[in-house]
Amino acid sequence: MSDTKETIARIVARFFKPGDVVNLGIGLPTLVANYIEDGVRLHTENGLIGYGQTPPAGQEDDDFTGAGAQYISVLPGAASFDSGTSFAIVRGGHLAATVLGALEVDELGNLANWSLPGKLVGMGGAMDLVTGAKRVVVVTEHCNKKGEPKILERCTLPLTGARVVTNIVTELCVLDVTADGLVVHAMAKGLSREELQAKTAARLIFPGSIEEIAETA
Amino acid sequence: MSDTKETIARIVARFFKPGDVVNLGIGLPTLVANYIEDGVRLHTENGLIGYGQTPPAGQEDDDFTGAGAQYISVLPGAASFDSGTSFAIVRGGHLAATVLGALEVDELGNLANWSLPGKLVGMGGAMDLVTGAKRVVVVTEHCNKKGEPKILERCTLPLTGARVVTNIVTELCVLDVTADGLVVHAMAKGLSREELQAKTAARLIFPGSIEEIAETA
Amino acid sequence: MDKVIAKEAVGALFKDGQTVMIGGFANHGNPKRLIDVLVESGARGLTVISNDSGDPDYTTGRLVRSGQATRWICSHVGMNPEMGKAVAEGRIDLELNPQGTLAERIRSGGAGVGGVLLRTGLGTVIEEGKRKIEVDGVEYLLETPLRADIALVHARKADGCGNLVYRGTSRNFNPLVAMAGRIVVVEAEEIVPIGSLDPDEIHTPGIFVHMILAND
Amino acid sequence: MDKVIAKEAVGALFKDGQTVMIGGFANHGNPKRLIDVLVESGARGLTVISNDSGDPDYTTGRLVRSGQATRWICSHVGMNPEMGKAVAEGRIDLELNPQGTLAERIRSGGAGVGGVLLRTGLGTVIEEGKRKIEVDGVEYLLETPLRADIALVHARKADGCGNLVYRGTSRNFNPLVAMAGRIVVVEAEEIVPIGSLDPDEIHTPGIFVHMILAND
Repeated sequence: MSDTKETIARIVARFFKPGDVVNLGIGLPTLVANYIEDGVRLHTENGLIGYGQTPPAGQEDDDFTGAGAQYISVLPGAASFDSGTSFAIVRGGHLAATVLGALEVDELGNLANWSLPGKLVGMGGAMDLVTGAKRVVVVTEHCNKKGEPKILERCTLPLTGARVVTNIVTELCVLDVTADGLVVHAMAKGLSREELQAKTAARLIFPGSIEEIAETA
Repeated sequence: MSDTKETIARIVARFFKPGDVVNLGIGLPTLVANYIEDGVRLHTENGLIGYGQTPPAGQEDDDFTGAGAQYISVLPGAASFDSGTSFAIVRGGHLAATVLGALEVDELGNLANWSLPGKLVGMGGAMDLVTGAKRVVVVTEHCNKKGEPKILERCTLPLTGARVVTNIVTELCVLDVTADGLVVHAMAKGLSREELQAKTAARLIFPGSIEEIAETA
Repeated sequence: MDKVIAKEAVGALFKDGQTVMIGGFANHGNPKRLIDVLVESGARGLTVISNDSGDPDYTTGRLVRSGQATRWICSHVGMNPEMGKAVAEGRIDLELNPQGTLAERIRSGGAGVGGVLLRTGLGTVIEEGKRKIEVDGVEYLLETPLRADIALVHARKADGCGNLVYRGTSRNFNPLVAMAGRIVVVEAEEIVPIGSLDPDEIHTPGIFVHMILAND
Repeated sequence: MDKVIAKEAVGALFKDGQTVMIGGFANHGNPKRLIDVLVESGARGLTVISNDSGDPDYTTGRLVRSGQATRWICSHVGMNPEMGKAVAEGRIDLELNPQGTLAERIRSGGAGVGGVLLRTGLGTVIEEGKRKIEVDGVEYLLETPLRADIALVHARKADGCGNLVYRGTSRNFNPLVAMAGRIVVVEAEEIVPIGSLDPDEIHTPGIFVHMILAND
């Protein structure tokens, strides 16, 4: 299970090149930080670009925390700013990408990841991130704990954003969201097209050439 | 003539109390700086609050100038900021007052001070200042160089702001702009009501009690 | 010119029915001492505007537990299960905003902006009840400004003019909140002499600040 | 990661017909060396967005004299009589904006804001051709965002990540312009090592900046 998540994180990390600034959501997306190249910089919406690993015990600083209230370390070249500037960065299209988890994602690029029936949480910065970032990468295990597809024809939960997702990465495949639908960019080694389609509740488009995830990662 | 302007500046300076932040326009309004109480602070729209006198020769600093490109000195407690924040301050109602010159001003509180036929200048920050400052004080010699009234029933030149002026100060009188019209708050010593009205092209309202400018200043 | 005042004078500012804006993000950079004073004041029927509703025991979350807040405008309540309960029971009227929209609405309130056009939330529940305005063929939501009777701010340093310096991610919503209060009250870890801050290191110019809570 | 580039590479950025935003205010805080490069590039038919049109001999005013600008959006042209002449003769199409409106439009362009509602200019010529929108019984002008193909910025200090620090009133429009260019090029009085700036002293985060002109 943990391997699955690490695989996804490794695939996504390769999307980014030095100079890119990326926002990683809480949970699975956070793991991406372990695999990014030097020079890819991380934005946290509470007001900093340029954070690194969790600081060693005893070196935590209450004035340097992430959006999940976790302690962060500050890398050379980091800059802090207020929430207004932080979302000017987000909305203004200055982020190369945001990486977010999903409850549901669909073939139109709709994403639902903030609201579950009976649980009051709030969207935080997720709606802003999916509206503003140049690339919106959804990372998720391919099926939920009951084995049901999370990639759907249409989301049923309240949306985080409509037609915003650009890529979906699971342990089984990398999908590009296009005007035609979900195009399979890469697949796990040994998986058949029929198996992948069977675990996906939206029609997948299989182009002539599909990479193998083992190679991609 | 210089005495006239100094008189006006002295009257206006008394409008402000410590803690007030005021923006002074170029020209006559600048003289008000010489008479304000300690603790009244000055805003310059190019991005600083807390400037003082012209610095002594040899101590000019190109990074500390006023809106008229003149050198300014920086008082203890000064803060610098960008033009966005500067006009957030202006528009957001945070300035106690702006003091501006006039080409024409009228009984509705309309002000024209940015545009003369045949001369291309631009409004700079004047339109923002008259829209945002809590108090908009127009200072002007009572008549123009030809001896014609500058206080009119209706402005004829392009407006800087519509119904924005709160007070008009000349060497002859202090006027409050009210819903009823121009109310004479103070008059120069020895001046008769008839003389003042004759030099003014809008109807003046003379209340029971009118201060003498000599006393006010 | 000196804006430093005693705790008692701050307490006297709070009245029933006020709108109070509070800086901070997920229990970091909140004005905890000012929240203490607000809780002690006993003012009720408050509308709170803040990024989140904190933990039940800490920072803004205390105003849920105390029952003082009856309306809340924020972006996130997930750290505070008591908020969920209060909303379910109708004790708090909750309005959720996307975080950047909330930030921009507060800035608008402080900056004399009558509204901003944002694409955030189009095609989601955020649209509900909002005007849509099209500019050059692109659709936007009209988001309106937020202001408060009192804004509570946490800073690293303040001088007596009210000039503020923040530190790291504790800055967050504080500079925005500091622009949008009719009365802006600051607590600072350190109150420094007027003239000791460089004009260029100041994050919030003192013109926005009305009072600074005295340090003991 | 290092964004410092040679003058020749900057010169190659400029093309006929571009929109160029330039920081500075009344000949202070302008990116003079970048303006030199722009003049040398010979790019024509430019739309310039800046606070003012400078003096004829200095800063932005050089683009009036050189004939490179054919459209200009700014708040003030009073220091440059050649601008008056160019406008009268139809060589430059001038759009005057209230200074705060100009600042807010540039910020909107950089901040992903589709428009702002402002009261500035109501009842004046500024209304002409603009949409009026009423919110809660108050009328506003809808002001639209401004962006540029290239933004030219002057800073006191820059590090290789593009983090910028300004000094005094030379800051003015520079941080706004730095947000709103598709390509943002900076000249800095001093280029400092990455890691030598405190995160809290940085006025413009490097994410906005694409290139820094090398100092000789």
